[in-house]
Amino acid sequence: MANITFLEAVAQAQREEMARDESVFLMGEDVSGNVYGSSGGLLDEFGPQRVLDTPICESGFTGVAIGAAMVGMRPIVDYTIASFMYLATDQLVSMAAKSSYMYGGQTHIPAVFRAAMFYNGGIAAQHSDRNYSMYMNVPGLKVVVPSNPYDAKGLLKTAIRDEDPVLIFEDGNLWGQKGEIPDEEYLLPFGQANICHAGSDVTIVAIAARVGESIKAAEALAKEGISAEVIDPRTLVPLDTATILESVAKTGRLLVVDQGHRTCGAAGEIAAMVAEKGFWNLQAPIKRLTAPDMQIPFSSALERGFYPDAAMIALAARELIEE
Amino acid sequence: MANITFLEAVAQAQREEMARDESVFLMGEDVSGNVYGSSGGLLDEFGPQRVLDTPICESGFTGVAIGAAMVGMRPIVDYTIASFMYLATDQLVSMAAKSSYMYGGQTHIPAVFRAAMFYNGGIAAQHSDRNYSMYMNVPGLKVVVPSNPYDAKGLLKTAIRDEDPVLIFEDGNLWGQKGEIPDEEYLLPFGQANICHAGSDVTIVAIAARVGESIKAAEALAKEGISAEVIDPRTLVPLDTATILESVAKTGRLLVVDQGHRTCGAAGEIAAMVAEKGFWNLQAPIKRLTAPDMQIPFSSALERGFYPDAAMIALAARELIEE
Amino acid sequence: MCAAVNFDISVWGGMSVDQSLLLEMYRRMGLVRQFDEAVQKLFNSGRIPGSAHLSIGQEGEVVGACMALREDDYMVGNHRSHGHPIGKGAGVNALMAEILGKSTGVNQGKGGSMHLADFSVGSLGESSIVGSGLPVAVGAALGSQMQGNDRVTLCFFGDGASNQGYFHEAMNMAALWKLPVVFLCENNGYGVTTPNNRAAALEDISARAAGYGTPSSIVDGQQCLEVYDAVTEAVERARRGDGPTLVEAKTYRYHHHSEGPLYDNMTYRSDEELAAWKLRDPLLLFREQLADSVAVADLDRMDEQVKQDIAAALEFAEQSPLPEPEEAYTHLYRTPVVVIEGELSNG
Amino acid sequence: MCAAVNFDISVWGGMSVDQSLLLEMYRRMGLVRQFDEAVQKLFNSGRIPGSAHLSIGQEGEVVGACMALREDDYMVGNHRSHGHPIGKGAGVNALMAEILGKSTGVNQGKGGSMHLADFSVGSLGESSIVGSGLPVAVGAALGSQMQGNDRVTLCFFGDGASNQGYFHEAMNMAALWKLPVVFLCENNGYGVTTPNNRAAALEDISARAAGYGTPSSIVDGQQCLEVYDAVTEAVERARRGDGPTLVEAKTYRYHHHSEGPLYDNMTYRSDEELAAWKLRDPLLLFREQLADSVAVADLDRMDEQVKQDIAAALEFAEQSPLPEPEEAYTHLYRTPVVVIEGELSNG
Ligand SMILES: Cc1ncc(C[n+]2csc(CCOP(=O)(O)OP(=O)(O)O)c2C)c(N)n1
Ligand SMILES: Cc1ncc(C[n+]2csc(CCOP(=O)(O)OP(=O)(O)O)c2C)c(N)n1
Ligand SMILES: [Mg+2]
Ligand SMILES: [Mg+2]
Repeated sequence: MANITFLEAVAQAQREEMARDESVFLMGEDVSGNVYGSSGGLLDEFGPQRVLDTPICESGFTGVAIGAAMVGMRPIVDYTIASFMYLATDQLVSMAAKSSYMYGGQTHIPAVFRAAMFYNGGIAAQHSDRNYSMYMNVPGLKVVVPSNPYDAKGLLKTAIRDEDPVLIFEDGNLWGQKGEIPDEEYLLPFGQANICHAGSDVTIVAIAARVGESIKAAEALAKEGISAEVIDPRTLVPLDTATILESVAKTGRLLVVDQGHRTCGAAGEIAAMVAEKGFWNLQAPIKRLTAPDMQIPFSSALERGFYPDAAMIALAARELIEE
Repeated sequence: MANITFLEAVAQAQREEMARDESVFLMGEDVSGNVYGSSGGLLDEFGPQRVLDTPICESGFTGVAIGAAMVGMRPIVDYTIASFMYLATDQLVSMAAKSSYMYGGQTHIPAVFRAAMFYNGGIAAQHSDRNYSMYMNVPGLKVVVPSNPYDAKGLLKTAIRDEDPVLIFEDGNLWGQKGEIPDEEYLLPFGQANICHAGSDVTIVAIAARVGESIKAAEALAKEGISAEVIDPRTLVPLDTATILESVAKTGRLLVVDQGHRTCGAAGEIAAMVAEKGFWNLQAPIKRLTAPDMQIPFSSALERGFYPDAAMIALAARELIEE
Repeated sequence: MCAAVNFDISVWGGMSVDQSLLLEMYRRMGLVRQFDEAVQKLFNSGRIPGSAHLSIGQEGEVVGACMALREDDYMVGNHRSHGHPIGKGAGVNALMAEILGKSTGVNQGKGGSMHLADFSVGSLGESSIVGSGLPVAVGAALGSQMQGNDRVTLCFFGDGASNQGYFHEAMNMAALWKLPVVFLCENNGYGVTTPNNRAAALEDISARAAGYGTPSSIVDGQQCLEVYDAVTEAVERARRGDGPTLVEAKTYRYHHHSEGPLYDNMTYRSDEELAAWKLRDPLLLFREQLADSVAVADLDRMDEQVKQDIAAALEFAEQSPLPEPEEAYTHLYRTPVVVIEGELSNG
Repeated sequence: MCAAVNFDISVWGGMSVDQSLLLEMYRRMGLVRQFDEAVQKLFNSGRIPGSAHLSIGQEGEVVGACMALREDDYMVGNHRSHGHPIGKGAGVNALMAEILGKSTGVNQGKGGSMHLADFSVGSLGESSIVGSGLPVAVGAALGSQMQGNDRVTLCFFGDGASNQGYFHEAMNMAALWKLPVVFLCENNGYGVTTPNNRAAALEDISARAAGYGTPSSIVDGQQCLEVYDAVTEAVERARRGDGPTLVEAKTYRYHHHSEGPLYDNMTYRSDEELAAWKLRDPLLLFREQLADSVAVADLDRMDEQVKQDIAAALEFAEQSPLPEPEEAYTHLYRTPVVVIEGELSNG
């Protein structure tokens, strides 16, 4: 066991997979210089072609990754910041997501697209996006949202070995968070949620950094005698609907916590799914706790309170229990 | 009153607004040649600068529209096909949606972005997108989905006069559909749903071409003694939640019908909203009827049955009633 | 820079290609032409869903460029791409079946006219999002470079596509990394109804190559051998590891942008212009050029064979079954994801 | 093509600009420098959320280019853009307040360092999505052309940005439509840690202009007047209706990409390189050039005034109130949309 940060876990996964399979390579802006901290040492170990600095052209280099994947390579694309994916949306949707299907399985795109979300740090509207929900709407993509170092490593390794395009949204607020990582190799399957805190009164489904806040909330609620179950879906596509539904069957109450925007967000998807399939078990309205449908302001005085924290989550859970 | 097609209604709205306000202009690929049929006669009437053919560069010309809007123009951008918007996603999200907010109201982007959705016509995965849901997740954009010629005209005129970026998704399957249009000028407000068929047993909220199918279903159901209320939101952002909630309060049952993909789609948003705010009125699970989370195949033998039609809607409504 | 060369066919034939190659070129040009003529008929009879973009008139550059490739090289097409896989050596049966949406089609009916692809002959697919194939081709070339093989990727794109940002990004990365890719601009003068000179600041797309230090040439796209020569030189450069080349073939499509009545009364181009181009038909020009070195009987025999092949392809396509409805739910993912049947609207 | 001219300042001063212009240039260069020095201090003391990108070292091209504009002309910046609005004539108080996230900031605290914008002086905002300002600038120029006024738009962008598809699309449309826009490439040799020659196929970004038939020039970005001259010529061309120009200013940023410890031990550039550039500091060079025509006392007086202005701006910013939390919910839309308070997580 080692106690390492989320970012170190990501770096480990990349290094291990690059060492294991020489078709795996990393590409993105300034990756060789390890500016963001997940590619330290890779240049020395694997050379400049497998740690490939790209010009600033997100749409083009995403296409390059897709083309390389078509001929047998396994690119890991680092967008650094999730907001820059918008430039690559056409390649991600029109090519990465659609190629396997529209060519009738003649090809497939085993590529990983990593993107970090740096909200809550005063970097304003153009750099603070938490945009996984947009890509969940695109069949053919898989969407991964790790909430801790252990998951980050295990899910990234699975993503690299997956034969399909996988988008990994890393919560920048978690990069520095530490956690225990086993010394031996492990992989985490997609579509398997993690019950982070067992409970029986209310189900809290939370995403990425909201998981930690929800666990804190659950601990606070426990002291008040409220037993909250916190579920981390880990992958949003595929989504482990069974674990969520089972929990709701037990608790009768669902709170979904998300740092993304509300409208058409992941929280809404989970809420809708339960309203369809878990309805008869519900004893109270489903509640979404999300960032507001607002762009992200620069001033900390304004951004403060935009993302549900433990106190807000506990409050919402209490309200649900009282319904 | 005139009986004209959806596409003629769009053309009328464009012509009237261009005549009314000389800062309004149309831009896009092949607009002067009226290839798609909504810009007939405009070149002669307004000249090549106000009916501006662009090179094929969706990201760039979207930025051009935004820049022109910043200095007082009111562009109408015609993407022809909604699938091409992916190339412009960065400009739509990072610039159009965010500029007013991040510049503290110093500027705003009065631009209209038109996109047609040509699903169900055998044009395969790359041209069949019904992608309004992705853009609903972006605060700062408004999203309009007209379901008939009357609405298409009234909503487009409102969009052109709106001070914010408005995305209009036109259902290509409706372009040829005819409807009555008043001779006098009219505008339709955003955020006001239309109750297309009154009923008391089940609420059907439907989008774009699904509205017509739902009305047909409601008529069929009526013969069986089932009274379905069909609601067309007309604009998805802003969404008229009040009308939907009132209807559900009456019927206790909600079916949401959408030609978009299921996961994180508009149907899910509406379902989640009702599961939150209309829960106590619900007498049955909410049901979503959508296109599958699948890309769109070319062969008609495969595409057939992808989008909910009147029969599927009636069936789903019946099932809801029996719950 | 690669200058276009005007061949003396007999000398040239003796130098670097033999008669069988010339005949094969002739055959493929015929196949491309007749394939599209057959598609046109199918379309007019309402048998083809969606749209169909024909390259009749452009066979010279299509085949000339493709034939400069090795069998194991890669090729990327676009929306106007029935000819490209044929040029690359794909069998016409499965292509025709795809166009009719049959289960025996190259894509099992999932792709259709705008997405013909035959990965077995290095045809890496045809993206109909204008310009989007450019970086994908660069990626395939990067893959070859990384794998240490000497495969070259040929990328077809139109004059219209050259105004997409993709063009710039692809050209820059290919030049920067000296990738084995050949960019073949099919400059047929129009994007839909917009003439090239109202979409591109300069008429010669090749003028842009200098900005990346990339060699370029302009060739007569109606002269199959001229294209073949320029692309051969570009392919050699790529294979040597000397990086990309941009070859601009000036050509023309006889048909409108796509089939159907939409363009019937459009005046974006004149009848005279079309007639002038038809005088320089790539098949006729090539037949004339071959006259000295190949027996007319051989050419006629080839024409007949092509006719039979297309007839057989039509027969094959017509006889093939439509895919079963449930096949709509395969191929989205390679590594399976549980799709709960009940969640599908038609489940 | 616009050739860069090396000025004899005294002759030139007499010809086309007067001393007050030179002094104003000097003042603005000082303001840009001292503004960023103040920002650096604020950042180091933890007062600034997020990131800060300084243009210390680049003041020559920033101010030289901006001063070639008329007051009612437009200017578009990017992420490294504290200097651009200052160059365009914006007051420093509201800029500094914005950097501290205060309600008196140009954007009322909503934009911050990467989005300074002062529309009142034609500063149309600064998009920090690399390259995205290019088409927006073209759009502003299109607006001017449509409105029949003779305003020119100046667009700043980096060497790194020139590899985005946006660059190509913007250049092409501007040239095609002969729009009144000047593209000013601030080639400071790096995008973050990646040297220009590992990102762009050719080191001179200006080489790309020929592909659009657009005039271009390379200027010494450390020489304010050289930049001023080239941009003046470009602005005149634009105002005449003769279309765009690309001016590439070779320059250097003394600081790393952005403030903070991240780059402390990075070796992407050498100390020698930095030292060599510092010898050609744009403020020093300009002071030397002015020596013959402007009294040293005048320059000193200007330095002093700038110092006071920055101190006052800091004072103003510090004293200004933070925005009220509910201000986070304004300005998203101009035409109101009902936002149901209860739907907000913090509602
Ligand atoms: C991104 C995108 N924009 C627009 C279209 C619609 N469209 C299809 S083909 C075409 C013209 C392409 O012109 P060019 O590249 O010259 O190819 P050509 O059709 O002349 O062979 C257009 C605009 C598209 N498919 N994709
Ligand atoms: C689309 C996009 N990709 C990446 C980034 C991250 N980033 C910010 S500035 C920068 C470098 C830009 O280089 P250049 O254009 O040369 O400007 P400079 O910083 O040198 O002034 C990068 C990669 C971004 N902001 N936007
Ligand atoms: Mg063309
Ligand atoms: Mg730079």
